[in-house]
Amino acid sequence: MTTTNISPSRFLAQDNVYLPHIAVIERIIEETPGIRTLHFNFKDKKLGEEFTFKSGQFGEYSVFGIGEAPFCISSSPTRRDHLEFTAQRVGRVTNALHRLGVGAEIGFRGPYGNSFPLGYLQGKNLVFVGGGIGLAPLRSLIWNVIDNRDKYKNIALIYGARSPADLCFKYDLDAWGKNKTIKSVTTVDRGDESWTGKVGVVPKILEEVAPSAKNAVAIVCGPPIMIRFTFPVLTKLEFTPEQMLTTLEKRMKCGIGKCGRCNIGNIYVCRDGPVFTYAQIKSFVSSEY
Amino acid sequence: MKQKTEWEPKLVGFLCKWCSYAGADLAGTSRKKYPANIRIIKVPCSGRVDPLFILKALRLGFDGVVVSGCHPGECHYQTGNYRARRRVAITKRFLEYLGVEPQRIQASWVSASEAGKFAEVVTEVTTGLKEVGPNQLFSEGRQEDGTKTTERS
Amino acid sequence: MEQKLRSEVKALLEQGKVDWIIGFEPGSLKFTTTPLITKDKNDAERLVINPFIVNNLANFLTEIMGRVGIVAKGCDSRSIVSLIQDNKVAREDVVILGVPCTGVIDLSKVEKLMGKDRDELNDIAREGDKVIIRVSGKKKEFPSTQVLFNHCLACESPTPKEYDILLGEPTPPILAAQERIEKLKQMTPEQRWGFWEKELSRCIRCYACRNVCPACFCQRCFVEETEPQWVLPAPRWQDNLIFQIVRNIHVAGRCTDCGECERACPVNIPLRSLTREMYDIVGELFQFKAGMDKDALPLMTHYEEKEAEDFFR
Amino acid sequence: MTNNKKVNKKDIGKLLSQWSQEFAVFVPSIESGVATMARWEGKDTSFLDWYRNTVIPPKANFLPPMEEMFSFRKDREGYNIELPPNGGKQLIFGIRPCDARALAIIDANFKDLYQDPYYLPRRSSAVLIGVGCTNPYDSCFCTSLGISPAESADVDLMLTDIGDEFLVEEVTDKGKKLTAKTSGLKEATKDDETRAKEIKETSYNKVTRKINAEGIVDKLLASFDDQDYWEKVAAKCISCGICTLLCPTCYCFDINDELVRQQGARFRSWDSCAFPLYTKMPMENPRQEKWRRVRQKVCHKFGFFPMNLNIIACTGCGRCIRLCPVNWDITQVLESVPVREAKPQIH
Repeated sequence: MTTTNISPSRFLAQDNVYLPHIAVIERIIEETPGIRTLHFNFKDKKLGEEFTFKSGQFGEYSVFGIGEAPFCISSSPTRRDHLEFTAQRVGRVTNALHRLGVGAEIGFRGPYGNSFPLGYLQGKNLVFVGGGIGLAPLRSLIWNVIDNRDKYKNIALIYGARSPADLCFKYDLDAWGKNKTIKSVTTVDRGDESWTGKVGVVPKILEEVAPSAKNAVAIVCGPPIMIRFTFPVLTKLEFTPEQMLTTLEKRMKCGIGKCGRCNIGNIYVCRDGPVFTYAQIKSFVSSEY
Repeated sequence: MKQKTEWEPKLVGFLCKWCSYAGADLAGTSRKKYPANIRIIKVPCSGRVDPLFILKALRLGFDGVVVSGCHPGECHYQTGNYRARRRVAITKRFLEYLGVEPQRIQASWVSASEAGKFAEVVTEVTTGLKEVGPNQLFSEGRQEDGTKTTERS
Repeated sequence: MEQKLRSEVKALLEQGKVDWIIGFEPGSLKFTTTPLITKDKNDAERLVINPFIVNNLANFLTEIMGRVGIVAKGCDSRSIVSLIQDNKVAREDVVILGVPCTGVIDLSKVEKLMGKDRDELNDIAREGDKVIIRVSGKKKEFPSTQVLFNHCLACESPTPKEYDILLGEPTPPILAAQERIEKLKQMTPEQRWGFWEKELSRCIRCYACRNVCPACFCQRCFVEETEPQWVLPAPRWQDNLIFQIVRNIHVAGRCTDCGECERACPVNIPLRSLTREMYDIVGELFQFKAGMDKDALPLMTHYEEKEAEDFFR
Repeated sequence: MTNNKKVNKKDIGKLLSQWSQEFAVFVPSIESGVATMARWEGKDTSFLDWYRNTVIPPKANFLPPMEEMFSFRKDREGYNIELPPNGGKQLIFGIRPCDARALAIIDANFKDLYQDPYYLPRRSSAVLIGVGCTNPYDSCFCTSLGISPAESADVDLMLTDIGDEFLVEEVTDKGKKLTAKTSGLKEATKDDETRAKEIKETSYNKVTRKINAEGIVDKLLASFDDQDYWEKVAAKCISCGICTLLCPTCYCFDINDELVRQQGARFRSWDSCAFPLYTKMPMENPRQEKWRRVRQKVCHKFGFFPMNLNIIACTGCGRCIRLCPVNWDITQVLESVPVREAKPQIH
């Protein structure tokens, strides 16, 4: 199994790979006080129709005059009336993104990187493990899977955030909760008066839910600390390193393996990732991860 | 220099909210006349003014910078203005050494009741800046003889 | 001096009086030394003192945990004192091995005088106030003032004022004139600004000047701030110049004029013409000399009621 | 008769003048005390006497310290993006074999998977004229990396100092085309070639600093997790960017925007893995500690880069040793890598 099915992004209307396409913000959803999802479409309609991407891929988004930052495309390629990405307010570019309103123009380059290996996932039981904003890349895949439901076996989702207010994509969680073909568990580290769901950190709840490793793949995405505690739990549940997938986050500028900063071992996360198996991650250079 | 008559200097003022800012406010409400060339940034204390602010203002093309705080002994935080004084002193001297005209940086003590003094300071600085001309320190296009031709908008 | 240093260092490590030693060992190129940072008492034998001990080792103090024995020339000891003033280093955590300094040889001056690169010379030796250079069988003599670093010529305290062990007899200062700064001061303001514009346009923003500087110890430098972004983190002369100006203002009262910034600069920017002027301004306005008195309050946290007010309105 | 040409040293100026008609000609120059490849002013060829190598590597001609990627302007219709004008064709005269190889190494990065639209056109339109290095520095170790100081396959024409003349070898078709339209070249004799061969050998032997590049990839990977070793190696490093920014093979860059009154530009500029900010993310930084950054620098050049592109990203030019403020010496570091059983190589 390999996830590094990389080939250059073909969505390059210009010869210059660094030139962004102009995109227009169409809708903004405030997920939590510091996280928002932006819906956008390309300004050039024809370009928008030509655009293709896969779940797990990312783009470089520009706020002109402020800079560029990478975010995964958080919508599913099966739902293409617009594209979505989700940004947490943590730095210069994301602060600027949080100041934008509907109608604002941003730049987009991409899609970049590899993607979730759909071929490998088909016919398997899928266990999604997400934390906080880490649901964004999973969500693209989850909708993708739901829209091709018959190709996959059982689906489980264990998603958590620090508090009920920090849960992202509540509208999706609602929809998946009602979907009889998915087992969806939502948890928070600390609840409040109105919270009736589970309380506990994601790895702990994962251990409780204890999905079977048989013919299964776990797809994990969340803050680094959650990922580090989740892999041992999965191992305990007898998932092999090849059965665990995650997306890595590194600082990126160019998005195409040139500028150097997302290098770990002999891979560039932007170009060869961001989706890796735990087996791959362990093999890079362990102390770098 | 024919532009001189048309050109109005732009300056930025970092004013302590406990004194000079109120002084500027009073100058406005009491209709004291002073040139409309100053953009005011309220700071919690003149001690908040990092010399970096002064450089950034000059980099953005402002022609002059005013730093104004409470009179010695009257700082709301006891010592902020004394510290500001040391900072502005070395900044001004150092920038002069580098070739920045001294008129571009002015420090003053203006209390909340000194609307008149605030107006005077702004007037004086504006007059001084009109003498030295626009700030072209950071603009491109230096001639062989060291003078600059490009005008900053 | 070297023998005394080695035995003192060995003793310090053996007796557990220090955890670390920072000193100089021979470098990998001709006429160079390199910092030696070690815990191993056997490394004492590698320590050297010669006219090429260029680095200001005080720079390493802030990143080493534990008690440190440090080899310090006059300028280095002032930087250490300055760090003590700023509470960056505790006096009791450092054992200062003071080197009475007669000046350090500036190889770029030697190269200019000889018209040859350093690796083409056979020998450079200091003999009293002369420097003797041997190349292809020939011997040339220069007064040491022609080949020492400019900052050594201006050094006020070549012998450390603050030390625990002094490794030799005190040496007198040389105190030669600051020609470069005088020349700059004779220019018009416009010419001066033009001078710095030209010089800083070569800057590649390697930050060696900042990183060799013991006085530059901020956790995060203002040039690296992104909210707001004060300067563009790219080598454009305007931003380079603001970086240098503000860096100098930020280290005012801590800069001891050790000249490391200028020495480290790979593109030959005369940075000491900035640091020295700031040093002089601070001296003139506040009668303050960095790193001279460990009990003095840091310049910028302190004030006198009446001072430096002539330009205030 | 031979295939090679030669030119009298006195006539180099004439050649450069001819080439200036078609190219922007760059030669080694000293600007404010710093040796760099600068525009030839049209007279002086004295650099032939003093020049050993430049401080600023010739990569700066193709990957400048800072360049505008594009500018943008906002009007009522929205943002408009504009590319900067293309630069002219460059001719670099006097490039050393180490630096020419370094460009080939950077090419590999900028060609890999995606084509870099700024660097590559500059490279493909440029002509490189190498001049053999007959007086290498004591910091040079090019011969350990398969480079000979006076021979190069990475230039278009290669010149060798044979006394009053240079032997001119046509290395590429581009070089051949250039000599074909250049007047003032003479046919070289067998004697000239013999002389050049001797010079090349002597020059080769003048490089005394050595590293053992054999098996270095495995050696580094095996010691990758040896924190004690890397901490020791990194102890005196001050995390400045000299060794990387002025490395002829380092290509890492940063991208930044600037906006003033609705108009702005995106710039790219040299960046360095020595800087903590290089990898800093809002919440964490994988290479906050100095030893991790030093390890990255060494392992990227001598491990990861060759794993991907089959060539060590170092040409032994010695700049990093010569210019380092603390004399951090890569050759000593590579010598001291502990010998361990290699971990299985992974891809």
